Amino acid sequence: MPRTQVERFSVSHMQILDDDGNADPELEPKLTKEQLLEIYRLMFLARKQDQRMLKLQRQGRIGTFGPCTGQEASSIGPAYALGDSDWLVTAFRDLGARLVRKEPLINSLLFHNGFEEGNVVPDEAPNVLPISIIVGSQALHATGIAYAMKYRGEKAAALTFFGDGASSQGDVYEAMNFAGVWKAPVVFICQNNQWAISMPRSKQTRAVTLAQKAIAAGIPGLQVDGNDVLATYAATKEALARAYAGEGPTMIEALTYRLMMHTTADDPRRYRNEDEEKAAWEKDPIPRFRKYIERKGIWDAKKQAALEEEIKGEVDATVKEFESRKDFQPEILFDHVFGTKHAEIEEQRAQFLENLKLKSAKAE
Amino acid sequence: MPRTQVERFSVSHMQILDDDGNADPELEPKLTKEQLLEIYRLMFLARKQDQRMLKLQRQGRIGTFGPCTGQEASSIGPAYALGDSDWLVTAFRDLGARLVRKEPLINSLLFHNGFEEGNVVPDEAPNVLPISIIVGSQALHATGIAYAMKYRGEKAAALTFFGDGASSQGDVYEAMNFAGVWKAPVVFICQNNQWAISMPRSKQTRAVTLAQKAIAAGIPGLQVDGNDVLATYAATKEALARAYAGEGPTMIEALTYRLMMHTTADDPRRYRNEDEEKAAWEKDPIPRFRKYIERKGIWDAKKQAALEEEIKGEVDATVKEFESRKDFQPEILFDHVFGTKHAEIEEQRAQFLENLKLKSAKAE
Amino acid sequence: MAKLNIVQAINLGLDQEMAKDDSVVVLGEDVGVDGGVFRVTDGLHAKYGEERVIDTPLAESGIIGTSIGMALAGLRPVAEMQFSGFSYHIFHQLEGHASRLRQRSLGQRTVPLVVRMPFGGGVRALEHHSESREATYAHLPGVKVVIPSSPRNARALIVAAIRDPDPVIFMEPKHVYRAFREEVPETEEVMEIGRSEIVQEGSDLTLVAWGAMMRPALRAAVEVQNARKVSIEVIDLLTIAPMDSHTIVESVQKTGRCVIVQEAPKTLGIASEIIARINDHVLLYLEAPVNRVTNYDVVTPYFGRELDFTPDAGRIQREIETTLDF
Amino acid sequence: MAKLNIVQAINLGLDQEMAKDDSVVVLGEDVGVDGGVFRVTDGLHAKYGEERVIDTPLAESGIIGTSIGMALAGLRPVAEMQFSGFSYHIFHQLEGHASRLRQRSLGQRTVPLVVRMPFGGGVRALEHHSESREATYAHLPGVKVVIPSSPRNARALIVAAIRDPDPVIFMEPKHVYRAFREEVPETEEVMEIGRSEIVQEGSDLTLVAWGAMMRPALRAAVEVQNARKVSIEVIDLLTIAPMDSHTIVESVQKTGRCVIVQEAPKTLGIASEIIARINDHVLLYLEAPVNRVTNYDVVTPYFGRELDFTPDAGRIQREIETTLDF
Ligand SMILES: Cc1ncc(C[n+]2csc(CCOP(=O)(O)OP(=O)(O)O)c2C)c(N)n1
Ligand SMILES: Cc1ncc(C[n+]2csc(CCOP(=O)(O)OP(=O)(O)O)c2C)c(N)n1
Ligand SMILES: [Mg+2]
Ligand SMILES: [Mg+2]
Repeated sequence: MPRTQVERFSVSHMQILDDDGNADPELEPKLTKEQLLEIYRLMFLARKQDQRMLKLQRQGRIGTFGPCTGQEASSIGPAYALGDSDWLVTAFRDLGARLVRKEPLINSLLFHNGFEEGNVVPDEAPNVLPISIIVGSQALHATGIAYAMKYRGEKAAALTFFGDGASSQGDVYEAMNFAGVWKAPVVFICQNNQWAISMPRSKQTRAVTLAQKAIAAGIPGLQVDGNDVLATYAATKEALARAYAGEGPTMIEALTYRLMMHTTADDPRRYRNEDEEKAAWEKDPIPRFRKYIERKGIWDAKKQAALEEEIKGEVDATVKEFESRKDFQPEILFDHVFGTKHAEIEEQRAQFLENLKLKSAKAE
Repeated sequence: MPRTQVERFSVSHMQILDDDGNADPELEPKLTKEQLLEIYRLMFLARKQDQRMLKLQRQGRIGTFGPCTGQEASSIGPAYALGDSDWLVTAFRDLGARLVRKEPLINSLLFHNGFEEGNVVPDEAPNVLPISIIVGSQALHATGIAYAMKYRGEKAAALTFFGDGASSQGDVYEAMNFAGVWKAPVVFICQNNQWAISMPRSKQTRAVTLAQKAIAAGIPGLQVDGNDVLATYAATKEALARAYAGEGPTMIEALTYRLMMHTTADDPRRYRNEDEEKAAWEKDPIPRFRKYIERKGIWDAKKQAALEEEIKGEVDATVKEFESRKDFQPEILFDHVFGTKHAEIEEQRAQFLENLKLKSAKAE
Repeated sequence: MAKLNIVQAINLGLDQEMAKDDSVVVLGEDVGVDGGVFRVTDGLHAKYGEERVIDTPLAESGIIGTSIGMALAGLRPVAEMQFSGFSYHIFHQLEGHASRLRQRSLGQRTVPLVVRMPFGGGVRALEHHSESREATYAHLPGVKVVIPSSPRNARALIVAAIRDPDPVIFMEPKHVYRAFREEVPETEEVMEIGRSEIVQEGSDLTLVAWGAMMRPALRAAVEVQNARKVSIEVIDLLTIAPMDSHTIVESVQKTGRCVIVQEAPKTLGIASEIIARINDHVLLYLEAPVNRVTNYDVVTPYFGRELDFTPDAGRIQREIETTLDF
Repeated sequence: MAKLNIVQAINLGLDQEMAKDDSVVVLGEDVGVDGGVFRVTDGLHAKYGEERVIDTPLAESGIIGTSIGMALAGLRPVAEMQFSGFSYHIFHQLEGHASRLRQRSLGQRTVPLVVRMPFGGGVRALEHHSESREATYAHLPGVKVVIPSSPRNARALIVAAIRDPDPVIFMEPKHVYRAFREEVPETEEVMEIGRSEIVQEGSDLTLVAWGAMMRPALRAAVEVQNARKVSIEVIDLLTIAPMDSHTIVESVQKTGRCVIVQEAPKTLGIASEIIARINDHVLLYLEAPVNRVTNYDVVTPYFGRELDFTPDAGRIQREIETTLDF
């Protein structure tokens, strides 16, 4: 009685695909051939768009962005598990997930060229929120959305992504704690890519896993191989099933690696060594998954070549469309300060237009 | 390999004194007779001052305050474990701990009558910070202080108190996480008194214990019987030893009960039932400890009567002194906006004094 | 038609809107079973249940961050900050999200959120229970800030705030929560957000105030009018942001003199902005400097000294006279 | 004497103070090994070690909350917010503690803390990387706010901030971080906090600006002076709070006309307070309304549209002329 163990916890790690593309037969999710190829295509598309954006950025044709290369499995697997009514609440490195949810490719260019138009999604992508830059803050929105789903009795959940750095933010803790109390249908995915700009994971917290952060909120936590798209998919599916069943939130730590710079404004050579990067490239999620579909006999070099061609075409066409866009009215920002009209804002709009006229008159 | 346990954790609970005042011989801390009696005296003093303050408040002679009755063991045990160089960083319900650290009794009256003078401590109480009202925010200060101690190589630690409600605040999580990373010498004491105003502990978090919040920060966490002053003392001593030895922070959840209203502005009958309160009174920490010292043969009814007399005298004298204080210059607030002189503040001081003069002229 | 105080009037508005629209939910610390520490949400938990009147964990950023999510998903959350002094934890959620999501998405996402918070002094409470920081919120584009001053306008404004498509900070002058009663009609009354009100017409001086300062301001106006042959136009600001410059500017154009009463510290308070707008539009009509009667730029005093710092009717009266005599 | 840009000048100031006083510690996200995302702390980690140049976990409230603790315990922390847009998480720690501990303890406890943060637009970065919200901090009694505009005053002000006994928000105009170089003496230079500087004397109009707006303001002044026979007095505000009304008021008393340039949105910006102080002290000397050239009250635009909104030399010039012609 004087000193007794009152609670016990553990953190598990899940992996389905091994490095050679062999899947654990017991855990392998039931995905059709079409689904597997769709996932592969999305991963490939995200990678190629990332590479193109890096070029565009270097040429000054778009602004700073945070490449997602290396995190295709940790981003796309979970998003692919979502149902149509579920919500996606992302940070800034989730091109993959956003493409899964049918956000147009061009949005990534518009957004990173400094236009709010890049946040507007079409009807096919109804429950995709704009990119959230304030690290960790969006996790709370997911909890609130999930509460609303539950309140209305909808069979829907919210999925939110955040990074290893974000796991240090009070907001993320509060989001998990509120979700726990409310049994809100949320899936929290921490993409632990080992770095928060220059901060290695080990300096972010003394916790050995990030999955154990779930214990503080009294909710289930799990670690998965984040470069294994079958694992990220399956773990999310399981978490969603719990969510739909009214069993509340789950946190998943997806172990992955940020293969590129933090953003194009960053130079990783200042703080990490190339050996580490090289080793991480060995675990690139795309070849691993490719081996799997090749083993399954549904993929080969010819199909690969065709896909590369096709995606190049898609990316090219998107860039072209992007560069032809000229419809950015500056004054529309006055339309979206409020949902109601106010004299002060309208007077300022008039002054703004007047100033713009005088400015361009002078420029001519 | 596909699904493996990677980490295991547990939460222990410690109790030394049983309900009848018998101590577990293995865990019983080595305290001298004088120390035991000093602890008892402090617990008793805190209780009596609390009761007197309640009367004063009801008579309109002081403002709102949060009674500490019931939490004497969870507050005094830890504070009693501190060394002279350690820092005390409290919330608003820690009269007991503050008295241990030699804050004058009158401060509680000055503070709760709306005068900053109640925060000024004498030289005998060097490392006691003013009461912190913003729930949870002070935990970060403790981590920062502890960092400073470590940075300067001093053998000193910071001890901070917060409540079960506070455990939901991002600040508390961040404080523990930073302390973990820094191996800062802090002892975090969560006084889980089961209520945060009207919110029962069970609605604050789905976590079964609050001690498990430590796991998220990767630091040791322990639950103790917070009505057992030997346990709170011993657990804190142990944590301090770790802190001094450079082994970093510890979190302790002290299970206790808020026997009175949240503050004098609160009416607990709106949200909790009297049976629960009655049951909690059965576990009052003061009689439990009294049984212990009686069993030890160092206390008896006569000594008790003498102590009651003495403490009544001390409290009476303090109230008298408090009510004779008239030295509250309003304009001194202008002295403490900044540590440097600024024209704008000085001009406002002059206006203030002018206005005060005109106001009192009119009042006469 | 019942005579209600401000607490009861807000409670009535909340109740009626909840009855009408089940997307309205109330959340915060102690708002449920306890009915709120000031009892503003009293009875709602019993009536609408714990799913709609949510006692949250103790974390303000959590309350507002999740409210933003609820609003994005179609609910109309009315969140309570127990005291405005504990609302600063939410600043990044307001600045970074609530105020921006409409523009960020060019109108596709909206955050119809009400954040209620009692503010201001006068209740002899602990530290952090007496500031007046409406200016902090009013400086944020995309956020509306309203402050009622009476039971009737409190009810009409809370209804407007709940129906408003944007985040509204609804600041409740707790000093007058129960100071007086007023007839509040049972039937719907909605007050337009973005409008000030001329509560007394006059031609010699414009007196602007809001919230709890309305009462000393009106008292001072009466005193001055009793003492001299002048008439004072009194404006209740009601909406702090976006501000209704028009009403003030027009009044000052007529009177040529203006006194503004502000409970908040002097520097960068609402009064500064009002002066700037008078300067912008009607400088040449001024017959005296605009006079601001404010708190001082000191850290908010504990309640023992608080009243020495807060503008009172006597000081306002003196400043009105100084301005008239200028 | 070396020619330095603002980044290098602040770095020099930090370095020299650290060398002198080992109670000075630097902390923040990426300030150590990486030297800060703008390289302001470059080299300090290598020189002073990880105990004094601390790469913190990613949590702003954590950074400032722990810094307050360090300051209470006798250190002199210089904390970095990576961008001012992420500084709102700290508002409750600033409002509730840093600004108050001195008064709370009647001088027994002090918080000699510097919070550095790059602010303002012009770097084509993502959302939250371009606001100018100095007014939000300047409204807090007990907090000092300074904004340098050149390498030399940046160095002299960072040194003053570190030595100051109070919390100082040190806002760095990142648009001009590397825009130009200036000779910065090796030897100690300290600039008094609480003083503005007349950078150009003149008699026809007072032009007030601060931070990155100094450059377009000065350009506009030159243009106007070239075009007409007028002389413009230009004031660099430097300390935002507590504000040096005196210098401005005296100048306006002389010139009778004033234009204020502000990168922040219009409502409740620093310009409003300056106007209020001119009103308080020298209203009768004004020959034209004080003219504020500011951003608009819209949510800070993404960078694609940012420049259309920010005051530029052309607009400032036009407003100077309007004011002269009034
Ligand atoms: C609240 C906040 N603080 C600081 C930043 C600047 N910042 C942007 S990303 C980043 C690191 C994020 O690390 P992590 O959460 O691991 O995500 P990753 O970049 O690795 O995807 C920082 C510090 C920010 N965007 N928000
Ligand atoms: C940040 C903040 N939010 C709200 C409050 C109002 N408040 C004061 S005490 C309290 C409950 C605290 O509960 P707990 O942490 O369990 O401490 P206890 O009162 O039980 O000692 C609340 C909500 C506050 N002081 N600070
Ligand atoms: Mg990361
Ligand atoms: Mg409690």
